[in-house]
Amino acid sequence: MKPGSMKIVIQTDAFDLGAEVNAMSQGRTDIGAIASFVGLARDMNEGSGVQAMTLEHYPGMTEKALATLVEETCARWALLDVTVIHRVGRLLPGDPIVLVAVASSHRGEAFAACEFVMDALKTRAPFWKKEETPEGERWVEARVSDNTAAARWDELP
Amino acid sequence: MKPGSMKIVIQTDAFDLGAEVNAMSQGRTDIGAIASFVGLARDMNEGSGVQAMTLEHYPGMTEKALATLVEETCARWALLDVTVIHRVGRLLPGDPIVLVAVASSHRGEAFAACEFVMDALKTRAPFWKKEETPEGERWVEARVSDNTAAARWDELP
Amino acid sequence: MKLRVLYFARLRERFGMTEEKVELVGSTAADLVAQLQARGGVWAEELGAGRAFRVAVNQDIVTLDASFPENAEVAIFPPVTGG
Amino acid sequence: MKLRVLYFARLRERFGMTEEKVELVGSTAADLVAQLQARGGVWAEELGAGRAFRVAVNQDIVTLDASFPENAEVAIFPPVTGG
Repeated sequence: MKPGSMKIVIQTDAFDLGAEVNAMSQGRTDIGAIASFVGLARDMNEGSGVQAMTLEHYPGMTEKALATLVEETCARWALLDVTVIHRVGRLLPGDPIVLVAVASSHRGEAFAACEFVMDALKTRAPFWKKEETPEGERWVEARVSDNTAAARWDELP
Repeated sequence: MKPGSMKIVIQTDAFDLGAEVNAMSQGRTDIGAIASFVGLARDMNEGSGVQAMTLEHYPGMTEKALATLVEETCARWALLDVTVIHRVGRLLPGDPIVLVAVASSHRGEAFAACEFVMDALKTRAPFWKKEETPEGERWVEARVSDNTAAARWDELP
Repeated sequence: MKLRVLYFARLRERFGMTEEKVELVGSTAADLVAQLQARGGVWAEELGAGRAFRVAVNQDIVTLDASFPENAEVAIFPPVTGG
Repeated sequence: MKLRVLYFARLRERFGMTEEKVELVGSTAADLVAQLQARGGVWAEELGAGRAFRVAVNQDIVTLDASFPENAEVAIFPPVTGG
Protein backbone atom coordinates (compact mmCIF):
# COMPACT_ATOMS: atom_id res chain seq x y z
CA MET A 1 0.00 0.00 0.00
CA LYS A 2 1.46 3.35 -0.92
CA PRO A 3 2.12 5.74 1.99
CA GLY A 4 -0.77 7.98 2.85
CA SER A 5 -3.42 5.76 1.29
CA MET A 6 -5.07 5.15 4.62
CA LYS A 7 -7.83 7.35 5.98
CA ILE A 8 -8.96 7.28 9.59
CA VAL A 9 -11.54 9.78 10.78
CA ILE A 10 -13.57 10.25 13.96
CA GLN A 11 -16.47 12.61 13.38
CA THR A 12 -19.93 13.57 14.61
CA ASP A 13 -21.33 14.09 11.10
CA ALA A 14 -22.78 11.40 8.89
CA PHE A 15 -20.53 9.88 6.23
CA ASP A 16 -21.18 9.05 2.59
CA LEU A 17 -20.29 5.47 1.65
CA GLY A 18 -20.56 6.11 -2.09
CA ALA A 19 -18.25 9.13 -1.92
CA GLU A 20 -15.67 7.28 0.19
CA VAL A 21 -15.58 4.27 -2.12
CA ASN A 22 -15.49 6.45 -5.23
CA ALA A 23 -12.58 8.41 -3.76
CA MET A 24 -10.68 5.15 -3.36
CA SER A 25 -11.00 4.05 -6.97
CA GLN A 26 -10.93 7.51 -8.57
CA GLY A 27 -8.17 7.84 -11.16
CA ARG A 28 -6.66 4.42 -10.62
CA THR A 29 -7.06 1.17 -12.53
CA ASP A 30 -5.24 -1.32 -10.32
CA ILE A 31 -8.07 -1.93 -7.84
CA GLY A 32 -10.12 -5.04 -8.58
CA ALA A 33 -12.12 -5.26 -5.36
CA ILE A 34 -13.53 -2.95 -2.72
CA ALA A 35 -15.19 -4.58 0.29
CA SER A 36 -17.01 -2.25 2.61
CA PHE A 37 -19.05 -2.33 5.76
CA VAL A 38 -21.48 0.07 7.37
CA GLY A 39 -22.66 -0.49 10.94
CA LEU A 40 -25.95 1.18 11.84
CA ALA A 41 -27.76 2.01 15.07
CA ARG A 42 -30.63 -0.44 15.66
CA ASP A 43 -33.89 0.23 17.47
CA MET A 44 -33.48 -2.90 19.57
CA ASN A 45 -30.69 -4.35 21.72
CA GLU A 46 -30.68 -7.03 24.40
CA GLY A 47 -34.44 -7.33 24.04
CA SER A 48 -35.41 -3.74 24.72
CA GLY A 49 -36.19 -0.74 22.56
CA VAL A 50 -33.45 1.80 21.89
CA GLN A 51 -34.62 5.37 21.27
CA ALA A 52 -31.16 6.87 20.81
CA MET A 53 -27.54 6.22 21.68
CA THR A 54 -24.53 8.35 22.51
CA LEU A 55 -21.04 7.29 21.51
CA GLU A 56 -18.16 8.39 23.71
CA HIS A 57 -14.51 7.85 22.83
CA TYR A 58 -10.98 8.49 24.11
CA PRO A 59 -9.61 11.20 21.82
CA GLY A 60 -6.01 10.50 20.91
CA MET A 61 -6.08 6.83 21.82
CA THR A 62 -8.88 6.19 19.34
CA GLU A 63 -6.85 7.49 16.40
CA LYS A 64 -3.74 5.67 17.63
CA ALA A 65 -5.56 2.36 18.15
CA LEU A 66 -7.19 2.56 14.72
CA ALA A 67 -3.92 3.49 12.99
CA THR A 68 -2.16 0.53 14.63
CA LEU A 69 -5.00 -1.75 13.65
CA VAL A 70 -4.96 -0.59 10.02
CA GLU A 71 -1.17 -0.95 9.83
CA GLU A 72 -1.48 -4.48 11.17
CA THR A 73 -4.17 -5.17 8.56
CA CYS A 74 -1.95 -3.86 5.75
CA ALA A 75 0.95 -6.02 6.95
CA ARG A 76 -1.28 -9.09 6.85
CA TRP A 77 -3.02 -8.67 3.47
CA ALA A 78 -1.99 -7.10 0.15
CA LEU A 79 -4.15 -3.98 0.17
CA LEU A 80 -4.31 -0.84 -1.93
CA ASP A 81 -6.33 1.45 0.35
CA VAL A 82 -8.18 1.44 3.66
CA THR A 83 -10.74 3.90 5.02
CA VAL A 84 -12.18 3.83 8.54
CA ILE A 85 -14.74 6.40 9.70
CA HIS A 86 -16.37 6.18 13.12
CA ARG A 87 -18.97 8.57 14.41
CA VAL A 88 -19.29 9.83 17.97
CA GLY A 89 -22.02 11.80 19.71
CA ARG A 90 -25.76 11.19 19.79
CA LEU A 91 -27.25 8.92 17.10
CA LEU A 92 -30.76 7.71 16.34
CA PRO A 93 -31.89 4.25 15.20
CA GLY A 94 -31.14 3.90 11.49
CA ASP A 95 -28.15 6.25 11.67
CA PRO A 96 -24.85 4.89 10.33
CA ILE A 97 -22.17 4.54 13.04
CA VAL A 98 -19.08 3.13 11.40
CA LEU A 99 -17.70 2.64 7.90
CA VAL A 100 -14.80 0.41 6.88
CA ALA A 101 -13.78 0.15 3.22
CA VAL A 102 -10.84 -1.87 1.91
CA ALA A 103 -9.48 -1.87 -1.63
CA SER A 104 -7.33 -4.66 -3.05
CA SER A 105 -6.44 -6.27 -6.36
CA HIS A 106 -8.51 -9.34 -5.48
CA ARG A 107 -11.67 -9.94 -3.51
CA GLY A 108 -10.41 -12.50 -1.00
CA GLU A 109 -8.01 -10.02 0.57
CA ALA A 110 -10.55 -7.19 0.55
CA PHE A 111 -13.24 -9.24 2.30
CA ALA A 112 -10.91 -10.71 4.92
CA ALA A 113 -9.24 -7.41 5.74
CA CYS A 114 -12.54 -5.52 5.98
CA GLU A 115 -14.02 -8.06 8.39
CA PHE A 116 -10.79 -8.19 10.40
CA VAL A 117 -10.80 -4.40 10.85
CA MET A 118 -14.40 -4.49 12.10
CA ASP A 119 -13.79 -7.39 14.47
CA ALA A 120 -10.62 -5.84 15.88
CA LEU A 121 -12.20 -2.38 16.15
CA LYS A 122 -14.99 -3.88 18.27
CA THR A 123 -12.54 -5.03 20.94
CA ARG A 124 -9.61 -2.61 20.62
CA ALA A 125 -10.86 0.87 19.71
CA PRO A 126 -11.93 2.93 22.73
CA PHE A 127 -15.57 3.70 21.94
CA TRP A 128 -18.44 3.23 24.35
CA LYS A 129 -22.17 3.27 23.66
CA LYS A 130 -24.82 4.52 26.03
CA GLU A 131 -28.38 3.71 25.05
CA GLU A 132 -31.59 5.57 25.84
CA THR A 133 -34.37 3.05 26.42
CA PRO A 134 -37.91 3.29 27.86
CA GLU A 135 -36.38 1.90 31.09
CA GLY A 136 -33.80 4.69 31.21
CA GLU A 137 -30.20 5.12 30.11
CA ARG A 138 -27.73 2.25 30.14
CA TRP A 139 -24.15 1.64 29.06
CA VAL A 140 -23.89 -1.17 26.54
CA GLU A 141 -21.96 -4.16 27.91
CA ALA A 142 -19.18 -5.69 25.82
CA ARG A 143 -20.32 -8.83 24.03
CA VAL A 144 -18.62 -12.18 24.45
CA SER A 145 -19.34 -12.81 20.75
CA ASP A 146 -17.17 -9.80 19.85
CA ASN A 147 -14.24 -11.28 21.73
CA THR A 148 -14.83 -14.58 19.98
CA ALA A 149 -15.00 -12.87 16.59
CA ALA A 150 -11.76 -10.99 17.26
CA ALA A 151 -9.93 -14.02 18.65
CA ARG A 152 -10.54 -16.23 15.61
CA TRP A 153 -8.18 -14.02 13.57
CA ASP A 154 -5.33 -15.22 15.83
CA GLU A 155 -5.74 -18.66 14.32
CA LEU A 156 -6.88 -18.02 10.76
CA PRO A 157 -4.29 -17.72 7.97
CA MET B 1 -36.27 -11.57 4.81
CA LYS B 2 -39.55 -10.05 3.81
CA PRO B 3 -40.79 -10.90 0.31
CA GLY B 4 -39.59 -8.55 -2.38
CA SER B 5 -36.60 -7.28 -0.44
CA MET B 6 -34.21 -8.71 -2.96
CA LYS B 7 -33.00 -6.77 -5.98
CA ILE B 8 -31.24 -8.36 -8.92
CA VAL B 9 -30.38 -6.24 -11.94
CA ILE B 10 -28.33 -6.77 -15.10
CA GLN B 11 -27.53 -3.46 -16.78
CA THR B 12 -25.10 -1.70 -19.07
CA ASP B 13 -25.08 1.53 -17.06
CA ALA B 14 -22.89 2.26 -14.06
CA PHE B 15 -24.40 1.77 -10.60
CA ASP B 16 -24.24 3.91 -7.48
CA LEU B 17 -23.10 2.02 -4.38
CA GLY B 18 -24.10 4.83 -2.01
CA ALA B 19 -27.61 5.04 -3.46
CA GLU B 20 -28.10 1.26 -3.33
CA VAL B 21 -26.97 0.98 0.28
CA ASN B 22 -28.99 4.02 1.33
CA ALA B 23 -32.07 2.52 -0.32
CA MET B 24 -31.61 -0.60 1.81
CA SER B 25 -31.54 1.20 5.14
CA GLN B 26 -33.94 4.03 4.24
CA GLY B 27 -36.88 4.21 6.64
CA ARG B 28 -35.98 1.15 8.67
CA THR B 29 -34.25 0.76 12.01
CA ASP B 30 -33.74 -2.99 12.28
CA ILE B 31 -30.60 -3.21 10.13
CA GLY B 32 -27.37 -3.27 12.12
CA ALA B 33 -24.94 -4.20 9.37
CA ILE B 34 -24.57 -3.76 5.63
CA ALA B 35 -21.64 -5.53 3.97
CA SER B 36 -21.04 -4.63 0.37
CA PHE B 37 -18.67 -5.44 -2.43
CA VAL B 38 -17.76 -3.71 -5.67
CA GLY B 39 -15.70 -5.52 -8.31
CA LEU B 40 -13.86 -3.27 -10.77
CA ALA B 41 -12.19 -3.75 -14.14
CA ARG B 42 -8.39 -3.79 -13.73
CA ASP B 43 -5.80 -2.64 -16.25
CA MET B 44 -3.83 -5.86 -15.85
CA ASN B 45 -4.71 -9.57 -15.95
CA GLU B 46 -2.54 -12.67 -16.35
CA GLY B 47 0.50 -10.46 -16.74
CA SER B 48 -0.65 -8.36 -19.67
CA GLY B 49 -2.25 -4.97 -20.06
CA VAL B 50 -6.03 -4.75 -20.48
CA GLN B 51 -7.31 -1.77 -22.47
CA ALA B 52 -11.00 -2.66 -22.23
CA MET B 53 -13.27 -5.64 -21.68
CA THR B 54 -16.67 -6.72 -22.92
CA LEU B 55 -19.03 -8.69 -20.71
CA GLU B 56 -21.41 -11.09 -22.42
CA HIS B 57 -24.18 -12.95 -20.59
CA TYR B 58 -27.02 -15.42 -21.13
CA PRO B 59 -30.19 -13.35 -20.76
CA GLY B 60 -32.81 -15.23 -18.82
CA MET B 61 -30.44 -17.74 -17.28
CA THR B 62 -28.44 -14.96 -15.64
CA GLU B 63 -31.46 -13.63 -13.76
CA LYS B 64 -32.56 -17.16 -12.87
CA ALA B 65 -29.13 -18.22 -11.63
CA LEU B 66 -28.73 -15.07 -9.52
CA ALA B 67 -32.25 -15.39 -8.03
CA THR B 68 -31.56 -19.02 -7.07
CA LEU B 69 -28.23 -18.02 -5.58
CA VAL B 70 -29.76 -15.20 -3.52
CA GLU B 71 -32.58 -17.46 -2.30
CA GLU B 72 -29.99 -20.00 -1.21
CA THR B 73 -28.08 -17.25 0.58
CA CYS B 74 -31.22 -16.09 2.40
CA ALA B 75 -31.97 -19.66 3.47
CA ARG B 76 -28.49 -19.99 4.92
CA TRP B 77 -28.13 -16.71 6.82
CA ALA B 78 -30.60 -14.42 8.63
CA LEU B 79 -30.70 -11.49 6.21
CA LEU B 80 -32.86 -8.40 5.84
CA ASP B 81 -32.07 -7.38 2.25
CA VAL B 82 -29.84 -8.35 -0.67
CA THR B 83 -28.95 -6.37 -3.79
CA VAL B 84 -26.96 -7.73 -6.75
CA ILE B 85 -26.18 -5.57 -9.79
CA HIS B 86 -23.98 -6.85 -12.61
CA ARG B 87 -23.02 -4.83 -15.65
CA VAL B 88 -22.68 -6.15 -19.19
CA GLY B 89 -21.26 -4.56 -22.34
CA ARG B 90 -17.94 -2.81 -22.88
CA LEU B 91 -16.09 -1.54 -19.79
CA LEU B 92 -12.82 0.29 -19.27
CA PRO B 93 -10.20 -0.24 -16.56
CA GLY B 94 -11.43 1.40 -13.35
CA ASP B 95 -15.09 0.85 -14.24
CA PRO B 96 -17.21 -0.96 -11.64
CA ILE B 97 -18.50 -4.35 -12.87
CA VAL B 98 -20.48 -5.89 -10.05
CA LEU B 99 -22.09 -4.82 -6.79
CA VAL B 100 -23.32 -7.06 -3.99
CA ALA B 101 -24.81 -5.56 -0.83
CA VAL B 102 -26.25 -7.54 2.07
CA ALA B 103 -28.14 -6.17 5.07
CA SER B 104 -28.54 -8.04 8.34
CA SER B 105 -29.06 -7.41 12.03
CA HIS B 106 -25.47 -8.43 12.77
CA ARG B 107 -22.18 -8.14 10.92
CA GLY B 108 -21.13 -11.79 10.86
CA GLU B 109 -24.10 -12.79 8.71
CA ALA B 110 -23.74 -9.76 6.42
CA PHE B 111 -20.04 -10.41 5.74
CA ALA B 112 -20.43 -14.15 5.19
CA ALA B 113 -23.46 -13.82 2.93
CA CYS B 114 -21.88 -11.04 0.84
CA GLU B 115 -18.71 -13.04 0.23
CA PHE B 116 -20.72 -16.20 -0.47
CA VAL B 117 -22.79 -14.41 -3.15
CA MET B 118 -19.62 -13.14 -4.86
CA ASP B 119 -17.89 -16.53 -4.73
CA ALA B 120 -20.96 -18.37 -6.03
CA LEU B 121 -21.64 -15.75 -8.71
CA LYS B 122 -18.11 -16.24 -10.04
CA THR B 123 -18.75 -19.91 -10.79
CA ARG B 124 -22.52 -20.09 -11.36
CA ALA B 125 -23.75 -16.93 -13.09
CA PRO B 126 -23.40 -17.04 -16.90
CA PHE B 127 -21.16 -14.04 -17.60
CA TRP B 128 -18.07 -14.11 -19.78
CA LYS B 129 -15.32 -11.52 -20.14
CA LYS B 130 -13.43 -10.77 -23.31
CA GLU B 131 -10.37 -8.57 -22.88
CA GLU B 132 -8.76 -6.19 -25.34
CA THR B 133 -4.99 -6.31 -24.87
CA PRO B 134 -2.02 -5.01 -26.91
CA GLU B 135 -1.66 -8.62 -28.15
CA GLY B 136 -5.28 -8.69 -29.37
CA GLU B 137 -8.60 -9.85 -27.99
CA ARG B 138 -8.89 -12.86 -25.68
CA TRP B 139 -11.58 -14.58 -23.68
CA VAL B 140 -10.76 -14.71 -19.99
CA GLU B 141 -10.24 -18.27 -18.76
CA ALA B 142 -12.01 -19.44 -15.60
CA ARG B 143 -9.73 -19.39 -12.58
CA VAL B 144 -9.06 -22.44 -10.46
CA SER B 145 -8.98 -20.11 -7.44
CA ASP B 146 -12.60 -19.18 -8.12
CA ASN B 147 -13.63 -22.81 -7.96
CA THR B 148 -11.66 -23.20 -4.75
CA ALA B 149 -13.30 -20.10 -3.27
CA ALA B 150 -16.77 -21.35 -4.19
CA ALA B 151 -16.14 -24.90 -2.98
CA ARG B 152 -15.09 -23.90 0.54
CA TRP B 153 -18.69 -22.82 1.29
CA ASP B 154 -19.70 -26.47 0.95
CA GLU B 155 -17.74 -27.19 4.11
CA LEU B 156 -18.03 -24.01 6.13
CA PRO B 157 -20.87 -23.64 8.65
CA MET C 1 -35.90 -35.18 -30.17
CA LYS C 2 -35.94 -31.53 -31.14
CA LEU C 3 -33.74 -29.08 -29.22
CA ARG C 4 -32.88 -25.43 -29.44
CA VAL C 5 -29.15 -25.09 -28.73
CA LEU C 6 -27.53 -21.77 -27.78
CA TYR C 7 -23.81 -20.99 -27.78
CA PHE C 8 -22.05 -18.27 -25.81
CA ALA C 9 -18.74 -16.47 -25.58
CA ARG C 10 -15.73 -18.29 -27.08
CA LEU C 11 -17.90 -21.19 -28.30
CA ARG C 12 -20.33 -18.81 -30.01
CA GLU C 13 -17.40 -17.23 -31.84
CA ARG C 14 -15.66 -20.49 -32.75
CA PHE C 15 -18.85 -22.22 -33.94
CA GLY C 16 -19.87 -19.08 -35.82
CA MET C 17 -23.46 -19.12 -34.54
CA THR C 18 -25.51 -17.96 -31.57
CA GLU C 19 -28.07 -20.75 -31.80
CA GLU C 20 -29.46 -23.56 -33.94
CA LYS C 21 -32.19 -26.20 -34.00
CA VAL C 22 -30.83 -29.71 -33.46
CA GLU C 23 -32.62 -33.00 -34.09
CA LEU C 24 -30.99 -35.16 -31.43
CA VAL C 25 -30.53 -38.91 -31.77
CA GLY C 26 -30.53 -39.89 -28.10
CA SER C 27 -31.79 -38.03 -25.06
CA THR C 28 -28.92 -36.89 -22.84
CA ALA C 29 -26.42 -34.05 -22.74
CA ALA C 30 -23.69 -36.61 -23.48
CA ASP C 31 -25.59 -37.68 -26.62
CA LEU C 32 -25.81 -34.08 -27.82
CA VAL C 33 -22.13 -33.42 -27.18
CA ALA C 34 -21.18 -36.62 -29.06
CA GLN C 35 -23.40 -35.65 -32.00
CA LEU C 36 -21.88 -32.16 -32.18
CA GLN C 37 -18.31 -33.51 -31.82
CA ALA C 38 -18.99 -35.81 -34.78
CA ARG C 39 -19.22 -32.72 -36.99
CA GLY C 40 -15.42 -32.55 -36.74
CA GLY C 41 -13.35 -29.34 -37.03
CA VAL C 42 -13.92 -26.74 -34.29
CA TRP C 43 -16.76 -28.88 -32.92
CA ALA C 44 -14.50 -31.84 -32.29
CA GLU C 45 -11.85 -29.52 -30.96
CA GLU C 46 -13.91 -27.43 -28.55
CA LEU C 47 -16.08 -30.27 -27.23
CA GLY C 48 -13.31 -32.88 -27.16
CA ALA C 49 -12.09 -34.78 -24.11
CA GLY C 50 -10.33 -32.59 -21.61
CA ARG C 51 -11.96 -29.36 -22.83
CA ALA C 52 -13.87 -27.41 -20.19
CA PHE C 53 -17.41 -26.46 -21.15
CA ARG C 54 -20.80 -26.34 -19.45
CA VAL C 55 -24.22 -27.53 -20.57
CA ALA C 56 -27.42 -25.85 -19.33
CA VAL C 57 -30.93 -27.21 -19.84
CA ASN C 58 -33.77 -24.73 -19.55
CA GLN C 59 -31.29 -22.35 -17.93
CA ASP C 60 -29.93 -24.68 -15.25
CA ILE C 61 -26.43 -26.14 -15.49
CA VAL C 62 -26.59 -29.94 -15.72
CA THR C 63 -24.17 -32.84 -15.79
CA LEU C 64 -23.57 -34.81 -19.00
CA ASP C 65 -25.85 -37.68 -17.94
CA ALA C 66 -28.86 -35.34 -17.72
CA SER C 67 -31.81 -36.22 -19.97
CA PHE C 68 -33.45 -33.46 -22.00
CA PRO C 69 -37.19 -32.81 -21.87
CA GLU C 70 -38.81 -32.37 -25.30
CA ASN C 71 -38.28 -28.89 -26.83
CA ALA C 72 -35.63 -28.06 -24.23
CA GLU C 73 -33.61 -24.87 -24.44
CA VAL C 74 -30.05 -26.15 -24.25
CA ALA C 75 -26.97 -23.97 -23.98
CA ILE C 76 -23.31 -24.86 -24.29
CA PHE C 77 -20.73 -22.38 -23.04
CA PRO C 78 -17.27 -22.05 -21.48
CA PRO C 79 -16.83 -21.91 -17.68
CA VAL C 80 -18.16 -18.55 -16.53
CA THR C 81 -15.88 -15.58 -15.82
CA GLY C 82 -18.08 -12.76 -14.53
CA GLY C 83 -17.91 -10.75 -11.33
CA MET D 1 5.37 8.48 40.99
CA LYS D 2 3.06 11.06 39.45
CA LEU D 3 0.36 9.94 37.01
CA ARG D 4 -2.47 11.56 35.13
CA VAL D 5 -5.43 9.16 35.26
CA LEU D 6 -8.41 9.43 32.90
CA TYR D 7 -11.78 7.71 33.28
CA PHE D 8 -14.29 6.96 30.54
CA ALA D 9 -17.88 5.88 30.02
CA ARG D 10 -19.53 4.10 32.97
CA LEU D 11 -16.42 4.51 35.16
CA ARG D 12 -16.28 8.26 34.44
CA GLU D 13 -19.89 8.56 35.55
CA ARG D 14 -19.59 6.36 38.62
CA PHE D 15 -16.35 7.98 39.83
CA GLY D 16 -17.78 11.42 39.09
CA MET D 17 -14.66 12.67 37.33
CA THR D 18 -13.05 12.66 33.90
CA GLU D 19 -9.48 12.77 35.18
CA GLU D 20 -7.24 13.35 38.19
CA LYS D 21 -3.59 13.55 39.23
CA VAL D 22 -2.52 10.55 41.29
CA GLU D 23 0.65 10.17 43.37
CA LEU D 24 1.21 6.44 43.07
CA VAL D 25 2.95 4.35 45.71
CA GLY D 26 4.35 1.58 43.53
CA SER D 27 4.94 1.43 39.79
CA THR D 28 2.54 -0.98 38.11
CA ALA D 29 -1.04 -0.94 36.87
CA ALA D 30 -1.88 -3.43 39.62
CA ASP D 31 -0.48 -1.00 42.24
CA LEU D 32 -2.66 1.80 40.86
CA VAL D 33 -5.78 -0.35 40.84
CA ALA D 34 -5.11 -1.46 44.45
CA GLN D 35 -4.59 2.14 45.57
CA LEU D 36 -7.84 3.27 43.91
CA GLN D 37 -9.78 0.27 45.30
CA ALA D 38 -8.60 1.24 48.77
CA ARG D 39 -10.68 4.41 48.52
CA GLY D 40 -13.71 2.16 49.08
CA GLY D 41 -17.25 2.89 47.83
CA VAL D 42 -17.69 2.95 44.05
CA TRP D 43 -13.90 2.57 43.65
CA ALA D 44 -13.83 -0.73 45.49
CA GLU D 45 -16.96 -1.81 43.68
CA GLU D 46 -16.00 -0.99 40.09
CA LEU D 47 -12.36 -2.08 40.34
CA GLY D 48 -13.01 -5.15 42.52
CA ALA D 49 -12.17 -8.74 41.66
CA GLY D 50 -14.27 -10.09 38.82
CA ARG D 51 -15.12 -6.66 37.39
CA ALA D 52 -14.16 -6.13 33.77
CA PHE D 53 -12.14 -2.98 33.11
CA ARG D 54 -9.18 -2.04 30.96
CA VAL D 55 -6.06 -0.02 31.73
CA ALA D 56 -4.24 1.97 29.03
CA VAL D 57 -0.81 3.56 29.44
CA ASN D 58 0.06 6.35 27.05
CA GLN D 59 -2.91 5.21 24.94
CA ASP D 60 -2.02 1.54 24.65
CA ILE D 61 -3.98 -1.12 26.53
CA VAL D 62 -1.70 -2.93 29.00
CA THR D 63 -1.93 -5.86 31.39
CA LEU D 64 -1.99 -5.30 35.16
CA ASP D 65 1.70 -6.19 35.58
CA ALA D 66 2.76 -3.31 33.28
CA SER D 67 5.07 -0.72 34.84
CA PHE D 68 4.31 2.97 34.32
CA PRO D 69 6.89 5.38 32.95
CA GLU D 70 7.13 8.66 34.92
CA ASN D 71 4.35 11.15 34.05
CA ALA D 72 2.39 8.49 32.20
CA GLU D 73 -1.08 9.19 30.87
CA VAL D 74 -3.10 6.34 32.33
CA ALA D 75 -6.72 5.58 31.50
CA ILE D 76 -9.15 3.18 33.13
CA PHE D 77 -12.33 2.26 31.27
CA PRO D 78 -14.88 -0.51 30.67
CA PRO D 79 -14.45 -3.01 27.82
CA VAL D 80 -15.09 -1.12 24.60
CA THR D 81 -18.42 -1.26 22.75
CA GLY D 82 -18.02 0.74 19.55
CA GLY D 83 -18.57 -0.21 15.93
